[in-house]
Amino acid sequence: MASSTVLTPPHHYLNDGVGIKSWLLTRDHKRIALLYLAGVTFFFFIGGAMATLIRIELITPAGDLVSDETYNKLFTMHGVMMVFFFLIPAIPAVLGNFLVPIMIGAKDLAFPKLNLASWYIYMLGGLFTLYAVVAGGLDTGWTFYTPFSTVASTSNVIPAAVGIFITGFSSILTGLNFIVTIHRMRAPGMTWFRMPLFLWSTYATSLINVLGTPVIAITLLLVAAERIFHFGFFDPRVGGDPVLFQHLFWFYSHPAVYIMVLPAMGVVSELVAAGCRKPVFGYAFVAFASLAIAVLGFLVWGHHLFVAGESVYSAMIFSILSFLVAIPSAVKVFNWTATMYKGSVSWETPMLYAYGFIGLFTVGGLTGLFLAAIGVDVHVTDTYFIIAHFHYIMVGGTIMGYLGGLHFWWPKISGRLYNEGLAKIAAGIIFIGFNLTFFPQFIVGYLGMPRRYHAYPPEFQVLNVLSSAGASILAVGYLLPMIYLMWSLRYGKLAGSNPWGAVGLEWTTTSPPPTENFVTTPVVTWDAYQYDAQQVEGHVA
Amino acid sequence: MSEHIVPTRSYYVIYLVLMVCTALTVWVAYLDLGPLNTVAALAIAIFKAVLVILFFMHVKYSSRLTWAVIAGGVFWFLILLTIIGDYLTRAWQPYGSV
Amino acid sequence: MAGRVDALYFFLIAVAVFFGVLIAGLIVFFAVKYHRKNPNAVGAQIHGSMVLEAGWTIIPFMITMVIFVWGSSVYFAIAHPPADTLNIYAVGKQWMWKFQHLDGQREINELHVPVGRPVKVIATSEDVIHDFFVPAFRVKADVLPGRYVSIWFNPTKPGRYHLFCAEYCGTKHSGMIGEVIVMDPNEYESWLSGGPEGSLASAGGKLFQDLACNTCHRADAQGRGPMLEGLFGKTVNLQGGGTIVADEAYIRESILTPSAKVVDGFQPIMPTFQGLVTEEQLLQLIEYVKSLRSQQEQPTARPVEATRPPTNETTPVKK
Amino acid sequence: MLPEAVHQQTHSPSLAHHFDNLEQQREAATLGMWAFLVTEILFFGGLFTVYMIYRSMYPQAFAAASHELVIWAGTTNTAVLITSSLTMALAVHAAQTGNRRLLVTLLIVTIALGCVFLGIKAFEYYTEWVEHHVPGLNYAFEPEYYRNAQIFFSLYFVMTGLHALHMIIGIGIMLFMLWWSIRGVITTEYYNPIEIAGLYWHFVDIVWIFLFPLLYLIGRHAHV
Repeated sequence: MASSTVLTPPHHYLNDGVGIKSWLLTRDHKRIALLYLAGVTFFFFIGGAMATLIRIELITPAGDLVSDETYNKLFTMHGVMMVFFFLIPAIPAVLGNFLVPIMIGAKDLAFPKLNLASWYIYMLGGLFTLYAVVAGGLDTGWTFYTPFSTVASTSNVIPAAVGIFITGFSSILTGLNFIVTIHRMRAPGMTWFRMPLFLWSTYATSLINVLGTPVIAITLLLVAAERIFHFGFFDPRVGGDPVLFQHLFWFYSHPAVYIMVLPAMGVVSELVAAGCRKPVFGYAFVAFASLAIAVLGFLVWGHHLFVAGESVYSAMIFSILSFLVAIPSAVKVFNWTATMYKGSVSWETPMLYAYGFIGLFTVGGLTGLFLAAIGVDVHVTDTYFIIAHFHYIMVGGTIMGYLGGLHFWWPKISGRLYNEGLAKIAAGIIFIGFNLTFFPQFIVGYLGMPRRYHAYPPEFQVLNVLSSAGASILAVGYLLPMIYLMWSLRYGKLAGSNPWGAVGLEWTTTSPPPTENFVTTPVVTWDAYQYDAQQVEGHVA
Repeated sequence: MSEHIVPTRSYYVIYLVLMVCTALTVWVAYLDLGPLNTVAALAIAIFKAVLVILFFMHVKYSSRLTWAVIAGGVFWFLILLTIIGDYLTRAWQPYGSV
Repeated sequence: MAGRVDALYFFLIAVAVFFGVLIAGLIVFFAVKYHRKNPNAVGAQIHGSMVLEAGWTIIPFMITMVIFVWGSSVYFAIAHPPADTLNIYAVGKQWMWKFQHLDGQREINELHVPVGRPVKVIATSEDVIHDFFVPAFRVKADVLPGRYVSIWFNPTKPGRYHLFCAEYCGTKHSGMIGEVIVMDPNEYESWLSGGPEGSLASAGGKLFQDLACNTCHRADAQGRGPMLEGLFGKTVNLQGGGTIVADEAYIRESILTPSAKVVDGFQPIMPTFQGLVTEEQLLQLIEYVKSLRSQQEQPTARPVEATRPPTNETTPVKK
Repeated sequence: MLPEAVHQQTHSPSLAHHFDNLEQQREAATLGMWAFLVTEILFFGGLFTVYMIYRSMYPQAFAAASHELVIWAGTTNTAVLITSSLTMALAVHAAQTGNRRLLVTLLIVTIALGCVFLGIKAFEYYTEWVEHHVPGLNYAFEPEYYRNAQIFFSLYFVMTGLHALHMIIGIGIMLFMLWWSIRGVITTEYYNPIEIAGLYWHFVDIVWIFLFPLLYLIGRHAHV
């Protein structure tokens, strides 16, 4: 850590303009990143509160805390909030917004006004969806399956669908902004293969955003049209096929899983490189694995339909493609692990999250093999096994990556250091709480407990109590960073431009960076992650 | 700016071709060609779209990146169309259709 | 079948434990062994290894292909019921399961089946999508409105087993549960005989008269509609070319949307019965049409009865 | 920090502060528009997929329903849109060559043609309403295809409705371009806005090029 005195730079993006207007009308990607940080944190805690209620309800087999109707609304809104308003935007819109221009040596994203508009669109969509909650809730599940969502449900399907539709544009525009920025705004000498791996994964994510999001938009529009005008698209009464809705829904929503986890993979590549002070093992393989996941991820949506009524032959094709998408993910895990070999391995907080990510993502990925094997999937799909699996990817993967990234770049974002001891404790609590919450769900799922059950047979109680206990630990783990990160803003030690002794353009500028990121446009003459002793010493001092 | 400026004459030629194709597609629709009706309609539509893209939208003179972006969009649309594979193979098994 | 699913499941657990322990072990080992002691230390500048990359691409690929072939073969067994199943009709609705046995018994949220004989449940839904899930048999299939799905299993041990709805279907989704009661064949026979008079087919036959279907569909082939005797399982020539096998789905469609696939040589004059018959009555009519087969010819070969999902056979799971 | 001021002095007023030069700015904007059009391909692509699947399921119902549409209106609209694409392409040319008067005229013609298209479309919607072809709201059809023809008409209204919405947005953009052209923002050095607005306009034309045969022309030859 910094030993000599460090000073805050006199001019930086945080003090370039004061007052609420300078924030709400900003076009600075770094300030917009902080606006997103506020937004996603808000929606995360709303979604988290709902999860808490769900877990408390499930402590006893009988449905006694809330009514069945309320319970259904709770898990629906938990899913909607977490997926569309936290997991999808979290890393790209917060860390991506902050880092993409800095990492390529640009002054801003290609379309700063569009970037600000994206945040407003995101918030507008979020408010629409919140309105759906306040006005009585939504009970379709986040998957909106027809004909339940179009014919049977009496809840606020339309406001929620409109909210998600609107937010979709935010994803599209952010993705488009990143793609154009990475293509057109790189600093002199910053070739594609000199880019940090975070940018490769952000680029791959943006491709999915641009290519997939319009499909969910049109699908939700059809659902809304079917509900409002009684048009027929998926309604069996006019010859429609409800399974077609599922095809279209998962055509986006499966790749959306990669929208959530690819950026986290990018973050982990950065954390591992800086934490080991070593180039990421097999840079090109990790980079192309991101693109491979983005492309293959679009070919596997049908594995959500193995028992839903798709043809046997379709199921087989989707099964084999699903196994293929496991390969680039495995390649990444092996490469990260190999990067640690003969590294200078740090035990600082961001690195703890990276270890956590690799371990939990591995479990999530391996249990994915169970689901790709159709014979086993038939039994475990729609049970708690699925719940456990995707929480290992979403929470164990994405949130670990997000928190790791937030801790890693926090000194850059805020210019301050947080309390390392507390941060380590929080990381440990999250890891333990997470595993206690979700591991029992694998077992209870294999024993046959279906998902989305308000009440359940008593023999599943022990495992559910364990899971709820874990959730309470996890909740403490999530509250802690909120507290010490806020605290650091005022009382934290000054960070200096490179507290970790890491390489990368973002560590060459001041903390916090100036409004246009660099005083002079950097010229890049080196590959990513080139560590040598002098350089690091220079940085640390 | 280094943009290629297309002479207006080529716009008029393309316009004429597009209008003729429109007439052609309507005329063909009234002939009974069996399944070829759909093929003809789509072939003419694709031809017209390609003309618009290449000339009106200047893609003929654009960078490889633009070509790649368009190819990507079309390719992903084709992936989307493969949803029909499920419907075609359902017919191979009883209980497959409504 | 439960045995086959579990065997693959435990193989997968072995694979998962192996790789999980490998990765976790390496991380812990490297983190301890290469822990940064000097704050200015940097790691060795290793960039990669083609051999390793190829290895950890190809080996996982081969393992996943093994799992794919294994998983698909299990699935194929799940999807193909044997020829001599005991057929039971099911209708799911918000929020209950209704069963009709061929002998005429009807039950709600309880399904009695004999031990040691493959059972095939042919199911549809009246409203939204439900899902027929019996964990003990490792079977699960979405039950869709407007469509028939079949699920088969082979109970091997008497007992009571959970039946769940596994596709979210609204407010009382978690209350849409029941029991599959597997009985000794003798007990099952006596349970069956306790039921009402008249088989499912005879109920369908009565309905056939009540709806006046018999005025057009006459057994002497002189009616305005096609003769139904011996129809089930046959290939039918359609107006405007094309053929279709007369299975449950076709009969259902012909009752609800008669004009969709008209038999060659007949006029599309039949009115629709959409809204006039319930899903359960449709099943009775189908069973009646099926029963007409035996009067003309003995069933030699049943139509191919590939189905959607699941399984057979029980591992005794406690209840 | 005065980067804005510095830029204002040393660069073209059309250059945003975070770009190095106009060429980079132009390339970024064009790429951005193309990427956006890709999302539009997939947006309409979802509809075309639904259309294809149901048409393959119910070919006769689709043919019968398609026969009810007003073919002369559809054909005229196709011609109108293609003509507007021509005037749009010529407008870009006028902008490139700095002929402001011609640019303004061509933009006005393009907007007018867009309005003609929407007018004819509105007339068609009125006709469909009168003839009870609106599923869910005002619907009647020959009993043979009563159920499945609803899917065709539902798709017809959503597809043409979203297309018309894109036309309205396009007209809005063109009005904006018109204003910029009159004010002299558009120059031979900075005509990129016209160019990318044109890309959007042509794209909407292309969507119609596919909608027309798929909606209006199926089963024209052999309606029972």
